[in-house]
Amino acid sequence: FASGKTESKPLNFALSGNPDTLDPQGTSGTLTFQVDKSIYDTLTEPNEKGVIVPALAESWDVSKNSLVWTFHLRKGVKFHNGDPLTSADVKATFERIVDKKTGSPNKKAFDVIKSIETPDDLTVVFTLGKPYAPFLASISSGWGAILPKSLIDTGHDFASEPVGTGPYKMTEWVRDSKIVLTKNNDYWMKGYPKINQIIMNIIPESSVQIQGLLSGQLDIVYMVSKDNVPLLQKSPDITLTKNLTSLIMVMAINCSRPPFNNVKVRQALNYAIDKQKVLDTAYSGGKVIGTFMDYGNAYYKDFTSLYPYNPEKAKQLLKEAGVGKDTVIKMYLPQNYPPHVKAGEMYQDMLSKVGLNVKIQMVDWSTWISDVYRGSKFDLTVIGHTGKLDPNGTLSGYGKGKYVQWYNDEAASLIEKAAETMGYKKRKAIYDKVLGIMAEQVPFVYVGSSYRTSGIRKNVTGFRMTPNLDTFDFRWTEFK
Amino acid sequence: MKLFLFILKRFFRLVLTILIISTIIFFVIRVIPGDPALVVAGIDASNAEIQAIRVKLGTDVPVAVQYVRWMKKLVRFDFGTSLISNQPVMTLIKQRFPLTFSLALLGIFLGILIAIPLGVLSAVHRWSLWDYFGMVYSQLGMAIPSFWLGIILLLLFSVKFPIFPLFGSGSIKNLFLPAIALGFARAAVILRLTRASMVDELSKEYIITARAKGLTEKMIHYKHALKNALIPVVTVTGIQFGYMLGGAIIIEQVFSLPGLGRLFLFAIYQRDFPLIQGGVVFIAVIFSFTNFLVDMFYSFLNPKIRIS
Amino acid sequence: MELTIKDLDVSFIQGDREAHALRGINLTVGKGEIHSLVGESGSGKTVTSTCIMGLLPSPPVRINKGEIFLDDINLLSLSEEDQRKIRGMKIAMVFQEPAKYLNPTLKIGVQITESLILHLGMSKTAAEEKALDILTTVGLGGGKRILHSYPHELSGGMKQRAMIAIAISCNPLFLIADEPTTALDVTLQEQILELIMDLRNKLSMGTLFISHDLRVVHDISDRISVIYAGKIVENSSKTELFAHPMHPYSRLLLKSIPDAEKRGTRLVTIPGKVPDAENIPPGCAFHPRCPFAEDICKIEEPEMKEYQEGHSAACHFCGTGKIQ
Amino acid sequence: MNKGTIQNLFFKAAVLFVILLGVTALAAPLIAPYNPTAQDISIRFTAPGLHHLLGTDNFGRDLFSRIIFGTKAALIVGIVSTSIAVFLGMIIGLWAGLGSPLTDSVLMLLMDSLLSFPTILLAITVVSFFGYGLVQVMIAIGVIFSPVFARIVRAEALIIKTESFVEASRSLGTPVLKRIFIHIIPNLLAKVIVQGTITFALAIVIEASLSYLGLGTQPPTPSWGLMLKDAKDYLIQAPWMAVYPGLALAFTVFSFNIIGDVLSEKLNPRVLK
Amino acid sequence: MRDILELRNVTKSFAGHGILPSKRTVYKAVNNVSFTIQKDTIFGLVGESGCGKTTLARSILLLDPPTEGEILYNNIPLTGLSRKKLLPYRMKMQIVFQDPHSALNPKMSIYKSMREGLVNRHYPKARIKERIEELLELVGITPSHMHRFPHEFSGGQKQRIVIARALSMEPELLVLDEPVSNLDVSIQAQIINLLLDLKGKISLTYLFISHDLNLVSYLCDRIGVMSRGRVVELADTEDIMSNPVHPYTLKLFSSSPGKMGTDTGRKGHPVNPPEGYSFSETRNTGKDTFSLVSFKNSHMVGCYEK
Ligand SMILES: Nc1ncnc2c1ncn2[C@@H]1O[C@H](COP(=O)(O)OP(=O)(O)OP(=O)(O)O)[C@@H](O)[C@H]1O
Ligand SMILES: Nc1ncnc2c1ncn2[C@@H]1O[C@H](COP(=O)(O)OP(=O)(O)OP(=O)(O)O)[C@@H](O)[C@H]1O
Ligand SMILES: [Mg+2]
Ligand SMILES: [Mg+2]
Repeated sequence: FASGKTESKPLNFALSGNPDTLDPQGTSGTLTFQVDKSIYDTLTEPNEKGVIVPALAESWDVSKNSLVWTFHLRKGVKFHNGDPLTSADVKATFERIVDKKTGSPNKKAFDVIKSIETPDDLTVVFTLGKPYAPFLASISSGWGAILPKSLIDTGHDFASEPVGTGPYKMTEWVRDSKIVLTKNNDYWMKGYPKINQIIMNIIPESSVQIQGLLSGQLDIVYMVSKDNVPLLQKSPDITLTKNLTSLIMVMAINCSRPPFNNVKVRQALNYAIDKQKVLDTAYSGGKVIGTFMDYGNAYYKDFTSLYPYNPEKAKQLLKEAGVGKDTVIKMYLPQNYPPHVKAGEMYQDMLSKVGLNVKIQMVDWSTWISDVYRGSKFDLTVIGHTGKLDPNGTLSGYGKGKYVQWYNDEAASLIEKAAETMGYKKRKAIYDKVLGIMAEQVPFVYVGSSYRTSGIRKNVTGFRMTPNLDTFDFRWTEFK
Repeated sequence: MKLFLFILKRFFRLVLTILIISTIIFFVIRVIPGDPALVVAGIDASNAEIQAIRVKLGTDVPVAVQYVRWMKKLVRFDFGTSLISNQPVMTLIKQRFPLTFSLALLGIFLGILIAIPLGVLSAVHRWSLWDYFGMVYSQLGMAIPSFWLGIILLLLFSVKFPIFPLFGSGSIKNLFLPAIALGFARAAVILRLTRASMVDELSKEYIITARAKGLTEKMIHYKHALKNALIPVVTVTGIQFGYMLGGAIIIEQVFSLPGLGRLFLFAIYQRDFPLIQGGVVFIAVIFSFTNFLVDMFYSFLNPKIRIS
Repeated sequence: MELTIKDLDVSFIQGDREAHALRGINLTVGKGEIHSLVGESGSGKTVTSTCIMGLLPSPPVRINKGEIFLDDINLLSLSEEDQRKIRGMKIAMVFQEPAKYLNPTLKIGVQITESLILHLGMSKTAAEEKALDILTTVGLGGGKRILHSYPHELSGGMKQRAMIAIAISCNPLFLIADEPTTALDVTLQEQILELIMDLRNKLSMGTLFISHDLRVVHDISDRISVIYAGKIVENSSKTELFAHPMHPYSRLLLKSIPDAEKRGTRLVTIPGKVPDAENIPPGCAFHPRCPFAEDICKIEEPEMKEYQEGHSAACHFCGTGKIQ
Repeated sequence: MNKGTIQNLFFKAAVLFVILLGVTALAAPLIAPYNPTAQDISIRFTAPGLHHLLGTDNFGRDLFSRIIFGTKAALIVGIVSTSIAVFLGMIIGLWAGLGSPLTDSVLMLLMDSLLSFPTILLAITVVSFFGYGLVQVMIAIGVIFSPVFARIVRAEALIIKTESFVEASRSLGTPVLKRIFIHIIPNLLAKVIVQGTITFALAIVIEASLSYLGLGTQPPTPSWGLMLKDAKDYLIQAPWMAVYPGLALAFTVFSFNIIGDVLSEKLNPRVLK
Repeated sequence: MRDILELRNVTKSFAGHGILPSKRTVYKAVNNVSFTIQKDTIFGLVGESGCGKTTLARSILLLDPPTEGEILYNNIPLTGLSRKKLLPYRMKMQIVFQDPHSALNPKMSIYKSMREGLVNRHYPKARIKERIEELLELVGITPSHMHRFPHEFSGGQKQRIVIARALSMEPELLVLDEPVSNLDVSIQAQIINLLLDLKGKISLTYLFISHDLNLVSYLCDRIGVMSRGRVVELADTEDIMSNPVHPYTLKLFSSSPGKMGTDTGRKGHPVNPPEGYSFSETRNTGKDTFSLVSFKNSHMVGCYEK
């Protein structure tokens, strides 16, 4: 390989699963967005640090009352099918996502749009029904991917044949095997992307991914479990990069069921768990958090000192609450997420050490969603919430029940108020309050935000992750 | 005419099987917890959005209506469209079948290739070195989890000695290791049955006749005894082959193969109703067909058994 | 070929039980001779023949002593492979219970042709032609139906004839026929007997013929041996034996033959029953049932003695005139 | 040494091993050196050695103790599920093989349907109808494996029913059920026993898959199947996590197989011992 | 005297082989057979090998029900009775199979095989063992061998065990399919004597199938001659012996081997069929014109209508 032209060599990438669909509007699956990120562009996008920067829109203005958003599109952008990008495409895209027939799971984020106008080919004007701070974040998220109007009109099957303006075109998709992305030569960032072809190999078995990376059959493995790190460290050909994810790992508590309707018991749980240990063992390490916000988020506030690891304190609280071995507590674990299962086993052990009788029950993902999450039929459960670009995405709905059945009017109204408030400082002040209430009332045991370790062959540079969206960005990637 | 009637009868039975199975499966998957709309929606969607997704998927109407819709399609050999990937179920199955079929065929072939001679040798030389070898092999075959064997095979033949690809699909080379991993475990089972059955047959008097004719031991074992011994072996092999045609989930996972097993597995996890239904009906057809072949084979193996 | 059995002694071992099935068999079948072995049911005829074929399963069988020679080949000391080459080719056997000794899942045709193909190197079609021929000679002329039948589709007699066809297919030099005609009607019996004599004439095939039907034995044999409880008690030419049986057992045997003339009368039987192979009485094994037995018979086992040229018997009182 | 004594030796060793397993299962708390569920993260992935005979797992739990405690579940699941499968399979197989062609068709259709029902789906169904638990998993596994037995039994019954000793028994006036018990079953038992020992092993492994779906033993309760499954992620750095439970399973299955083999040979009076 | 058994137009056909039913041909092993057996007599059935005797016997006992025709036992039609209703008749009719080996369960000791019928008859439990010993003794098998398995016995021994088992049922009708073919003459005589003795003591009817014409003529009251699935001659023993009519019977009787010096003079001479009939099918009318017609009183002969 050494003598050949590096550009013609494809980049072999390991993807852990097959995306269900590649339609960016019809799903909430992370895998879809991870692939679509290279095929589609959004009007604006978060950069590596989470700051929103121009993408298809070169610039944008917001009216004083925060209701009118005007975006100025980049010139000369072309879709993969040759259509030039115009404001009509943008309008059609956002109309599609709020259309009931699309059945988008994130429709509500765009429901605030009252109307979309296209004064000229390169200008789009959104008028909102009410002030809505998270709007820019919504537009920058995967759901905001811009689709060509001509194909929307003909009912094109975006689920299996995505067509966007992104740096790569999808040229082949063998489901459950590989997705081949080929360079879009007309991409609007001149000189990018660098690599001609990216093969996303769908490899569910992590040890195969690791071996592939070690033997050079794979160039990038984006999710390396902590247990495999020492192995990769030994190899001189591999660099390991560690990023903090925007995940909020929790053990959720059903606050309406006894004994957890007693806040003391919930606090006891928080004392009983050695969070750093769980992060290090079950997850790939991470930062402990003390409230319901991911560690890297601009709105994060530190409450970790509130409930340090203190089993004695936990025992004492439990004694006060009168909870002992005779209370059987059921912890439901989603079977398809091994890290959560492992964490669950650790929680079980830690809780039994403070005298709680916790029984583990595994369930499959569908059952988890419908029974545990939507049906709130659980005592304890373990899950990770993906952080959102905007805190409203993370917090909306809490205080009014949600799956943890936590009711707190003050928190609920503050969250609603914050969504309509503009300006970082003002919002931060409100959210600090909300996070404070949540930290104290503990509808969850907050564990932390985990790291993600990626393994990259030394001859590959410029691979970027967008942590807030948990997506990959290949635009700068190249072979040395 | 008789042949036609016979085929017609078989076909009728197949249709009946499909009808029964599709009805059972239809209601079962709607009674168990889990809702495809929730899977599509993820955990952040609101109730209104979920309802919209249900409308889109067609799961908002009463179950009876859904049932009639599905049956109407089924009689036209239309299995519907996957709720999750929006692809026709038939297309999805068709894409996966060649790989799964070749894998199953190769796997069962390897399994038989190992098991039958070893089983015969074990039976002939009971409690001898061959037999111990056979025993140890079959214990390993049954106790070694296939993921373990798979990964070891990959480490050996794709990493240490890179003869076979580590992942990917499309060429026959990709099938070799998984077929070995599959065949290894199957062979263990077939071997045990072959041995037991052969021991039984070898104790019968017609073997003495065969010896009296001066036939070689090989002929006696393979031509005379084995044919008689094969019935339980064929039964179990047939069932295993059927299972393999429905996909081998763990093997597909370890070897990153896009087979039917993973397709159906995710369909179940995601409650992709049409795909589950289609998958189950598909497997039912496969089982009806392999068991039909097995039944035919019975009457070849033992002429006293007649298919009515 | 000449077959000589010398002092063959065989037991069945089942745990701590030992059934003494053969207690020193001495027998010679000359070249081209048809030698009949008659005797009571359970006296060891089948065991003798199976032993000649080298097909007694061991365990449970133990060959205590003895030798079997086919011309000058010591059959018992041959290697398994050499025995195999002799079996079917030089020496063949018709088994007594065809239903049990035919492979239930192979067509009769296959069962006949396989040894033709193996031993004579015939092609499949040639072998099938030959098989049809052989079947016709044993009276199964029914065209290809028999060739393509499975054993369970044939009647008892048909199976028996198929068994004979298998045995004679390779023109063996020595034939052991264990009750080959029991299930056959008289016409066929005649045909089979003629066939055996034919083969004897053509190939000078020696035959050890086992039958209960004394009429058949009378028709076919050159010589006859009478076996009782695992031991030969009388050996003579056919005419001699039927005319002047010496051993008391032989005499009683000949008297038991049923006949239309005897209609309405009770048939003559030998009182008592065959001794149990696990429990052979001491002395002469026949003494508990012998009308002439005296004290010596209970103690001393009589030797085979030649009383006339080619006629020997094992009885203390042979030639004494005591036995009438 | 002749074959008989070797066979006997093996048989005795196998029986002894199974008895040992039984004792281990009952007396696990007395034998096991450690608490099988107590985690100690600081000593995770300890290689087999003096303190931890068979090493520790990813939570620092003592593997030896876990294997000992897992014996009970393994034996119960193996024996009970196999018994259920044999029982169901026998009834259906005999009924199909001996009944009218119509019954045969209907029952085999049923079995084909059962075969086409994916295991995982069956597990989820069982859970949703009958709840979570070990009993349910054993029934589920029994049901899953019953078609194999049904088919084996049916195939053999089809042959045996044509034998004349069955006809003889009919003319002796033996009632159908009794005839089945004394003539048909003994003649097909050998094959059922062998398939039974195979199923025993598979049941233990399948239990692990079903545990992951919520049926059967739930963590942290030790179960051989689950231990094997957990070991998957650590094959390279802690191979002992897979090796020892695997060996425990292999030896158990081995013993049952030998017992099965010897029994089925003993059932056949013609097989020369 | 009463008829214990009546056969009316019994036909049994077999399908040929071939995996697909379409390839199977039909073979009539028993073809339109009718006759009666009177109570307390011995009916002999002779005929060439493969002519359908065993098949007929199995049909009579409904072990393999006839394809067509009726079987009446004591004037009660058995064909079409339910399994349960048939059971008592079954136990009154016993069969000794031609092939004794397959008639014994290889996995059962002969004691257990013998016990089966007795238990079914509700024979007093305490006496069962004794009775089995008695029966074995009767047929000349050492009773102490009763815990052995079938394969440990010689052919003749098995045959006797099967006879003993059939006798244990104390049947009214006993079908004996070549029951003594594997026995030496002395034991054969013993068994025959036993059968005759039993008949003298209790009411018993035998259907005796054999190739041994000497034995048949010694034993039987009436004889049926079968050929190619049909009964071709049916007469009292004396009649048929002195005056065989059908060409096949003639052939059969004249070829009896083993005259052993004494020719019993059984050679018959060709006889003409009754008026209007012929022994061979003269023209193919496509209709089955075969029937048994009276030759002289109860002497029936099978011929074709001209
Ligand atoms: N496998 C065996 N185990 C124990 N004893 C056996 C076995 N086979 C045969 N015998 C015994 O050996 C003796 C001789 O048997 P054999 O078969 O030679 O008799 P036979 O003379 O052929 O009698 P028949 O005329 O009835 O066939 C019998 O007493 C029989 O019970
Ligand atoms: N199951 C079957 N399938 C096909 N044909 C059969 C079957 N059973 C018997 N036959 C045929 O029916 C005919 C009569 O057979 P059967 O056994 O009744 O003769 P048999 O008179 O008892 O002869 P034998 O005296 O030789 O025992 C034979 O030609 C035989 O091939
Ligand atoms: Mg014999
Ligand atoms: Mg017959």
